[in-house]
Parts: sequence; structure tokens; C-alpha cells
Amino acid sequence: MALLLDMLVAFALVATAWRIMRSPGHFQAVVLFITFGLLLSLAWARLHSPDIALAEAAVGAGLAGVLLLDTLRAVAPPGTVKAGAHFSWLLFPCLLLAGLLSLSIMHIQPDIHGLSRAVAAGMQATSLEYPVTAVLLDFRGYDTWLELGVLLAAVLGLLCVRRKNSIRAPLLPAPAEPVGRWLISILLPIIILVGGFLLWLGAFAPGGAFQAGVVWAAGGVLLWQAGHPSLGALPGSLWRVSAVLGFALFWVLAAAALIRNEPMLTHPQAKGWILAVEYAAALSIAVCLTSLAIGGQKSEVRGQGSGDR
Amino acid sequence: MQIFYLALACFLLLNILAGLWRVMQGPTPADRMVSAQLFGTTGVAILLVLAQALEAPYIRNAALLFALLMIMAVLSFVRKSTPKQGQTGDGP
Amino acid sequence: MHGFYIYAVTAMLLFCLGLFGLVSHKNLLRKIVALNVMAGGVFLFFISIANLDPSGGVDPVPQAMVLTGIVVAISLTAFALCLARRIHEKTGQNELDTSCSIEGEDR
Amino acid sequence: MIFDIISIILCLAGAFFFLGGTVGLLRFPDNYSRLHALTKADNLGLGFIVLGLMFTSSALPEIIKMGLIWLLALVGSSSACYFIGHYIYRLPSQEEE
Repeated sequence: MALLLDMLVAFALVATAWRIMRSPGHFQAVVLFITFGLLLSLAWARLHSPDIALAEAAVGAGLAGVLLLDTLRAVAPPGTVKAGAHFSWLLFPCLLLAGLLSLSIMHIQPDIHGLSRAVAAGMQATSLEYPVTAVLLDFRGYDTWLELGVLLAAVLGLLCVRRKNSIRAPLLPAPAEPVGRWLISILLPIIILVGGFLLWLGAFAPGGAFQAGVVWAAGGVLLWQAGHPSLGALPGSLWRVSAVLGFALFWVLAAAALIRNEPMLTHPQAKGWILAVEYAAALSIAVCLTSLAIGGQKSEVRGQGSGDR
Repeated sequence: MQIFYLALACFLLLNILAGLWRVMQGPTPADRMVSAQLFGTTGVAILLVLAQALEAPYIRNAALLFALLMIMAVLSFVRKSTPKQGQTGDGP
Repeated sequence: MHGFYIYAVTAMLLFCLGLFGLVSHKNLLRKIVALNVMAGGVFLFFISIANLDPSGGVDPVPQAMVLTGIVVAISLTAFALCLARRIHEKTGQNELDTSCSIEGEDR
Repeated sequence: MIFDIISIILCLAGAFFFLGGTVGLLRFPDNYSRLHALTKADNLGLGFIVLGLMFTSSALPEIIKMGLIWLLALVGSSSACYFIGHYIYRLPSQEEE
């Protein structure tokens, strides 16, 4: 029965991806992509990785759909020409490549030794109890550090493209419907709570800075969608400091270790350090992703009134 | 019991697969959005059932996130109509 | 064990379908969506390999890398969408043509 | 054992409502009636399945969490129904993107 479920998930994934590529309408492709995220999260649940299922759920349901739908509205208003696919003959080389890659899968030895043994051996040396969080924050801190750097670079690039010097976007007018306001007042506290819960969970169970950051970013986008004034009332300096905080804390950690003549990114054996880094990373991820989701909107919204500068 | 839950998950997944037809066919964008929202509810059910069947309680948190955040795509889709009045002219 | 082969082959198909979409569409939005499908295929392959671990559990290192990758992918998507929107504002087109890209760079 | 049987019956009821929702989505003639499939049938199905899973779950926090998930899904899809219905009402004659 589990095999049947696996095959159904796999079939649904491939069928959805096929329709995403071949559907004539852009809106249809975007909706199918939201569904694709849902199916992918089912696959993560089947593959025993609840961390990734959490992140995929938050990204796929919350952020990706909003980003794609907003961009679609801006660049392709209804009634424009449908763009069919060109170069359809390329399907055959691509399928051939897929076949070759699948053949190479058959040669993977089933008794490969991954890194789980090394991680298990290292778990005594860290104060975290959950391996994935330990890998992210302790064993491979470089990854997380540079990932925060990528987020920061994306925000800076967005500011360059938009030619703005502040991240904050003008807020949309509040929805006229009372349902919208009611929805925000119910969902937003729960989003903040769930994000905090995931962050707390990360020390010993699936969860952690990434998931919490993405959930909080979704909360920020929701707040912006509702036109709530609180996001615009935040001072810009606070916004900038929280965007940089995670990256800067990692940097301080690395520099401090170098000054103490230790290998880079080793830190004192205290749980407080790791938790501080994790919380700062979650805050930075939330702020950066919110800026990325909102910041792209700006000139489109402003372009209504004053034209593009 | 585990077999039953896995079969239930398969059945719900078949529901999603059948609903994909409406996404492809649905004459208006609203129909497609309704289907996506329906898949969200079904996906929450599948994740809950899988959490029980695989005895992995943390999958429930993913179901919680889906239940919480599926509305955002709809909010974004609905806002679509608001600034459209001024924008219909500049299409290529 | 079977789960590994099913998901790994699915991952390959997703990657190649994404590649096909990337090269066959002219529209930038569709290219970005196809890129995300490709990323999904790569992540799926990573995790299906991680499930091969002989200890019976799941290897935590690929999980952590995929977790990083998902956040990087969404930030890159946001940036690429912003670029596509800018191109649309400057040229009025949703695709990259040689003629209109030169015109856009002049401003 | 008796809890298992109750759980199976409730889950089958939930699956029936999900099937009804899917059939409604596929067969209903216009978008207003398709909204019913979204709000009524599927949420009832999710409620039955959550109830059925509660009977075989052992930990109390998990039971509370499942109830919360159902309530959140109710909030989400009822307001989604309102928003989409309002959207269709304002733009009745929109054919395709």
C-alpha cells in the first residue's frame, strides 16, 4: 500500500510538472505550480523529512503563490496573447537525458555510507539535540552564513533594480471588506505563535530558524496584503538592522574565533550562543523574505499615480 | 490500521488527481483558484492521515502551516482585480 | 528501497521537464516557474539518496542542505521575478528579445 | 479495538464527503455552485477525518492540535469562498487570462 502511495505521488508530480510546462495559459501554470508545491510536500512527508515538508509548506503555500500571482498581474494583464511553447522538439532530447540519468541511478550502490555516522559521532560535542539543526547551525555553519548572505544580496539587488534606498513599500489601501480585517486579526497572532513554536522546537525536533523565518515572512506579507499600517510605521533603521543581524552575528562569531586562534566559526560550548545565532537568523530570514516579497511590488503600485521614476 | 490509513491517503490523492482536470479545463481563473484551494484542504487531510500512518507526529505541523497559509494565494488572486482598471491599456 | 528508485526517477523526470520548460518558453515568468520545478527535482533526488542510509534513518546533511536550498531558491525566485517585472516596465515585453533588450539598456 | 472501528467508520465518512466534493468540483455547472464543493463538502470531510484520527491518537496535545488545524481550515476556506465569490460577482464575464 505504501508502494501504491509512492507511485501515485510520483505520478501526480510528473503529471503536474508536465502540465506546468505545456499549459497555454500563464495563470493555469501558476495555479498548477502551487499544487506542485503541495504534492512535493507530500513527497517530503513520505521520505521521512518533516523539516523540508515544513519549509516547503510555508514557501509553497505562502510565499511562492503570492509572488507569482502578483508578478503575473503586473506583467500579463488578462486578455493578452497566449504564449505557446517554442522548440517543442526539444522534448525528445530532454526525455533522453532523463532516461540516461535514470539509468545512472541504477548504478548507485545501495550500501553507500552517508554522513549520518559522522553527524551522530559529533552530536556529543554540540549542545543541540536534533541532528538537522546541529548540522545547520553548528557543523556546517558556513552554509547558513552564506545563505543569509545570499538573502541579503538578493535584497540589495532588488533595491538596485528598483532604484530605491529604503526597503519599506507603500502600503496598499486596507481591504474594504470586514472579512479581510477579521481574517488578519485571527490569522496573524496564530502565525506569530506558530513561527515561535517552530523556532523553539528546532533545538530538539523538526523545526528551526528556516521554517520559523519563512512563516514569519508569510505573516509579514499577510499584514501587508491587509494594508495594516503597522508595517509601514516601523522605522527604517530597525528594518535594516534586523535584515543584517543574522549575517552580522555569524560574522562576529567567525572573527572572534579567528582572534582566539581557533578554527573559524567555532564557538563556546554554551547553548546560549547557538540559540542567539538561531533566533537572529530566523529574524533576518523573515525580514529579508518579507522585503523581497513586498519590495518587488513597489514601483508597480506607485506607477499607478506618479509614473516610473 | 496502518494499511487502512495508507489506503485512505491514496484515495484522497486520487481525489486531487481528478480535481486537476478542473484546473486544466476550468473556464475562468476563479475556477482554477477554487480547485487549488480545494487541493489545500485535501492536502491537509492527507498530511494528517500520513502523520498517523507513518507515526511521524511532526508532519502535523506541516498540515498546520498549510491550513494557515493557503488563504494567502487567494488574497493575492483577489487583489488582482483592484489595480487592473488602470492597467488594461498597456498590454502589448 | 523501492521508494528510493521511484522518487529518484521522478526527480530525474522533474529535472528534465523543468529543463525542457526552461528552454522551450520565451516568457520569462514561465522560465522562472520551470526553474523552480528543476530545483524541486534536484531537492527530491537529494532526499531520496539520503533515504538510502544503511542505519535506517535519514541522513541529516542532505536535509540541511535542501533546507538551505529551498530558502535560497525562493529568494532567487523573488529577485528574478523583480527583474522580469522591470524588463516588462522598460520594454513592455515579457520576453527577452535581442532588439528590445538593447533598447532597454540605453535608458 | 472499538476505537479502531469507530475511527475507520468516521474516516470512511470523511472520504465519502471528499469524494462528494471532488464530484461537485467536476460536475457542477457554474463557478458559484463549485464554491459549495470547496466550503461545505471538503470541510465536512476534513472534520470527519480529524475526528476519526482523534480516536486512535494517544497524546492529548496532538488531539488538540488536530482540532485547531480543522478550525484553521474552516476559517481559511470559508473566507476564501467569500473572497472568490465576491471576485466572481464583481467580474462576471471574465473568460480566460
